[in-house]
Amino acid sequence: MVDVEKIRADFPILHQQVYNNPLVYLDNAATTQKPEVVINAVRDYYLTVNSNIHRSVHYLGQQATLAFEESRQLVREFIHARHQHEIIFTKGATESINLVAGSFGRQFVREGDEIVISAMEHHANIVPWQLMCAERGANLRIIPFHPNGELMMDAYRELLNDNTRLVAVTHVSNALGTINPVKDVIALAHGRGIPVLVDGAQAVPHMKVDVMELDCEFYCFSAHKMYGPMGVGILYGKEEWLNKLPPYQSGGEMIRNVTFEKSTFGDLPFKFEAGTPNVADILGFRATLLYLNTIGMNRIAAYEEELMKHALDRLRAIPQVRLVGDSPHRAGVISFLIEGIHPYDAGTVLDKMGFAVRTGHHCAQPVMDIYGIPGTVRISLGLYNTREELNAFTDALNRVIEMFR
Amino acid sequence: MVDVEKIRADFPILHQQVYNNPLVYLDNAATTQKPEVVINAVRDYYLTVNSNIHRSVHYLGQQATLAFEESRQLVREFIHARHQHEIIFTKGATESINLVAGSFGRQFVREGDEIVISAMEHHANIVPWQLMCAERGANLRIIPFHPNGELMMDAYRELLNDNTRLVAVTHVSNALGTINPVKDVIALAHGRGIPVLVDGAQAVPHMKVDVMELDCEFYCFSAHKMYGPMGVGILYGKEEWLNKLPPYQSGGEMIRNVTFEKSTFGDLPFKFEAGTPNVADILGFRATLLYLNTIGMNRIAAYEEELMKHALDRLRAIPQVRLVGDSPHRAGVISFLIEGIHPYDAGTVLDKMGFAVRTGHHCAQPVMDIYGIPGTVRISLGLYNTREELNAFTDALNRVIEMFR
Amino acid sequence: MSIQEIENQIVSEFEQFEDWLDRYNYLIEMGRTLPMIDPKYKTDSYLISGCQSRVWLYAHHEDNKLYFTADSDAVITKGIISLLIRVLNGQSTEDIIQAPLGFVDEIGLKEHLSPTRANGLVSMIKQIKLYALAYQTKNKQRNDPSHEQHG
Amino acid sequence: MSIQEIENQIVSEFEQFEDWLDRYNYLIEMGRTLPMIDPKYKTDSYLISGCQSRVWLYAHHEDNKLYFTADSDAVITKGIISLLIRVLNGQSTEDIIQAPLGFVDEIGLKEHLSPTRANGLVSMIKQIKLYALAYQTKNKQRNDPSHEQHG
Ligand SMILES: Cc1ncc(COP(=O)(O)O)c(C=O)c1O
Ligand SMILES: Cc1ncc(COP(=O)(O)O)c(C=O)c1O
Repeated sequence: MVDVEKIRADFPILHQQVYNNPLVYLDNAATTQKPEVVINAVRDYYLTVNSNIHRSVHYLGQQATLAFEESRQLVREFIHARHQHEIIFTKGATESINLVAGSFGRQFVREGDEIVISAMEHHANIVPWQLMCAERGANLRIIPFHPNGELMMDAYRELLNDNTRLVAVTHVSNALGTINPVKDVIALAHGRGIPVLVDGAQAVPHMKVDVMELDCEFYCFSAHKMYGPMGVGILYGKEEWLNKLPPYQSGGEMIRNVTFEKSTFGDLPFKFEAGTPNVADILGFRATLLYLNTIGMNRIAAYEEELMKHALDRLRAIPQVRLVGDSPHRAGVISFLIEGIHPYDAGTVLDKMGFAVRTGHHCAQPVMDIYGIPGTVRISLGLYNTREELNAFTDALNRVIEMFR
Repeated sequence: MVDVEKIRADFPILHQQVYNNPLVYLDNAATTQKPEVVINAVRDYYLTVNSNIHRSVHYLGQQATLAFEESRQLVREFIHARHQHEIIFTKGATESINLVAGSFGRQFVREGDEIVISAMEHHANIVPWQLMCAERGANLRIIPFHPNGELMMDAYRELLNDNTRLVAVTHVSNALGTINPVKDVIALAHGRGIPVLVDGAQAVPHMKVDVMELDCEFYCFSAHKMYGPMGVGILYGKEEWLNKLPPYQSGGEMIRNVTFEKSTFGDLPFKFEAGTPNVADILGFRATLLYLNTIGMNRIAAYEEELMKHALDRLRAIPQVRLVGDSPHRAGVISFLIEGIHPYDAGTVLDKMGFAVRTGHHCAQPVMDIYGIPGTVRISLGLYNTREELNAFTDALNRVIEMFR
Repeated sequence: MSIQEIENQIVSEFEQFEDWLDRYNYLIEMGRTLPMIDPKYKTDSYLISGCQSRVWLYAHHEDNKLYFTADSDAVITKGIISLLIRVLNGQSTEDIIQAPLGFVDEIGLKEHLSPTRANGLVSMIKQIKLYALAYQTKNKQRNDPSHEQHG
Repeated sequence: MSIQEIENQIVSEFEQFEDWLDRYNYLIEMGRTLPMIDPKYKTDSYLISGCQSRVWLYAHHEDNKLYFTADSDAVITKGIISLLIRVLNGQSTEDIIQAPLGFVDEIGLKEHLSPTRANGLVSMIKQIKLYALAYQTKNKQRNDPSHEQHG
């Protein structure tokens, strides 16, 4: 089992007071805190080997390049990809999705084609497809979900047809917490030869992910949501598919040859990494993965499952609380409403009590529209949260209910 | 005058040995080193207020948001822009240029239109235009330069015509060091109502830049080339022009409203900032600007000019050295060849002597093609370099020449 | 009382409270006493849309003085609005236009005023000042013989 | 001598040098003694393009053994090539295919072998192994009666 006190000691930011109350950080789906080893890795990089990479004849540049490519190797291992060059560094999950929407769209999407997404996507996995479809005369088709927050798989099956070019679904919903049956989603799409992008931003922090087992064509996530530095995202793509896509951004690094008549592009992964990469934070992310590997993703998942169950039990015991999304397959996130209290009011007062929660639509407005609500209160768990924090939170919630009565 | 010993004390990485020789870092055009205040600012962010911004009800999120927007304000002041919302955070100069090429192209470029760039651009200011022109049936026109590395302004004048949609030129050439007369370039374009993008990646570290005085429509640069963290770029755009461009990437943060039928976008600057921004490094960049302001860009420019003159004198005194690019208007960069010695050989041996220089085409292959050479040796200066380092460098160069004789 | 005097009064009222929660309790109370907006103005045309809470605002003027009623779906927002209305109701357009309204910050509610928090309040203050400006302009035109009267 | 024996020989030669610059001086010397490639092979079809230095490589085989000549525009690259050729010349295709060629790393030239340094050397080793593989396959087909002979 995870020794949570030991883990908490690794995260200096957690040990502070907010408005004279101990900080209880329950906004992990927005961004997680970072263990000191990660903060130090970024610092050490700048103190020792900072330099531009890949074309350096000098010592610093060589050290930085080696460490940078080691990070890529570690990401590959972490998500169990086949090849190192299937790992593309971006600035975040949003950019990873924009990259695929842009490059895939340009290459493969024509008038009348269809892209399938689900009704519970984060805006980052809606708007890029929406804009690309608008530009190319294609149509966006939406997989609906049941009131408990589970995808309607029958409806999905019926959405797939000969015009479907790509399916893009979230692995875990950031608004509802649902873990989607992505393996089935992928298998059904593959039955018709359709490639699938999985938005793993809310999955990777909470469970072991194996992209070869999932067999998805693309998988993306952000380092900052899994205890890594800001400014780093990952796009995994199957070699075969990445090779088929045209470059997205262009500039230095990703070039083989430039003349004013014609430029040719480098091999994977460089073809998709234009400009000076964020070496410092990518090395910081390497420290994150080493840290997570030491604890073990399966143990983290088991610990968080316990925690989640406890939180749900406590919340269900408060009569005024109504869960939004209630699938038994859940990770990381619990969204709820409190009878008669606006989420924004609840969040404001909880903040003053030391609890960092998120309120609003969580960048998933369509989900809120479906439930006909303006937003929810959302708590989201990390590996450093404790049962005691959750007890304190539900106690605080009762006080909030009292205040607004 | 700049007290260089005091400044060197601010940069911990400089005080190290490489292959038993003191490190002399002369690769500042690739990336600069970071003062400790910047490294600490990133660290402090993660230790105290790390959180996702802009939509937080909680304390950490509010602190981070305020600091984030203060950084934007400081960037505005630093480049003397009119409005704070004219400052867009990107991941680097390359992305800034891709953003404009992508959004401007989609909105304003049609078949037969022309984009004008110069023959001395970095690949980052060539390939995005080249790809955009290819996609839209437009043509790329090239301003040639004189053998000494100065733009041919007469030829430029003749390139401008009614089909010209945009001019994109570098403020300072990263391969030749030339400071281009961008004010004249801009005025001539404006004479025909043509907007201008200036690539300031190699200018901002070396001189005071005033975008209102230049009157350019777009200006871009990278934090990591001016003593700031990696992973941060700036796009300045005139409000009027930024308002005219469609969004580039899409997702969270940049949205006003999302439904599956239609999404609407936020106001400037958010419209161009999709996804979780790199808050940590942007706060680090704020520390950079405070640091540079304390010293003063005019004093930095004066110091570096002295240094540059000294370096040129010493290099000119070596008969085997041939400067590549020899404009009297020069900043930051000196490129040269050594008779009979391949740049890569020279760079390899210089590295073993402790000198970090760059060799190759410096992501400006067309420049090398024009001179008919495969590449150069390039030294590039920072505010922490000294006359003594340059003396040691030219002495080392003489030893290299001896070795290969 | 002048705007500044009422602001000072509010600031000293809030100084009584040492605890954050007491301040918010007071705000919630204030929110409940907000002079209710006539339901016919609680429509989209009077809506000031923020990110998390919605605000409806109706203004009318008498003798060059402005009067407001408002509502919000969030009680704390209503509380702050009620303070704003207490400060601004019955003041002259000139005074409203010039009011810095520093008290919101002074009583520790700065986060509700930060430009990046689209909670409706910032937009509401902007809207109030725009109303005042519009009335002032209309008034000037009316009193200025070089302008024809339109309304 | 076997590939491993020559590699060991080279490693001990380099162990003599304490100073980096002496190693490079030796490499430069080696580079100058590189058996020159016939000018007719110094064309684009024999070019192995790296990022910073160019390498031309020509291979031929006799009795299931491979022989190489090469050139580069950079002397240090030539030096390393000459070491490679010293190790591989006259070896069998099988041995060449299997050679780990660890000596380049062992004599401290790892940076010249890192996959992200496109200096021509990595591509050259890849090319050499491809040649060996191609000759081997051709040979097998020739000796295998189930295949027709093509050339
Ligand atoms: C499911 C999901 N996808 C994508 C994103 C976008 O991630 P980022 O803002 O780091 O690009 C998020 C972040 O909230 C998310 O929760
Ligand atoms: C003139 C110029 N423009 C653009 C760039 C690209 O900057 P970045 O790689 O930080 O995106 C560079 C970097 O070398 C440069 O020198």
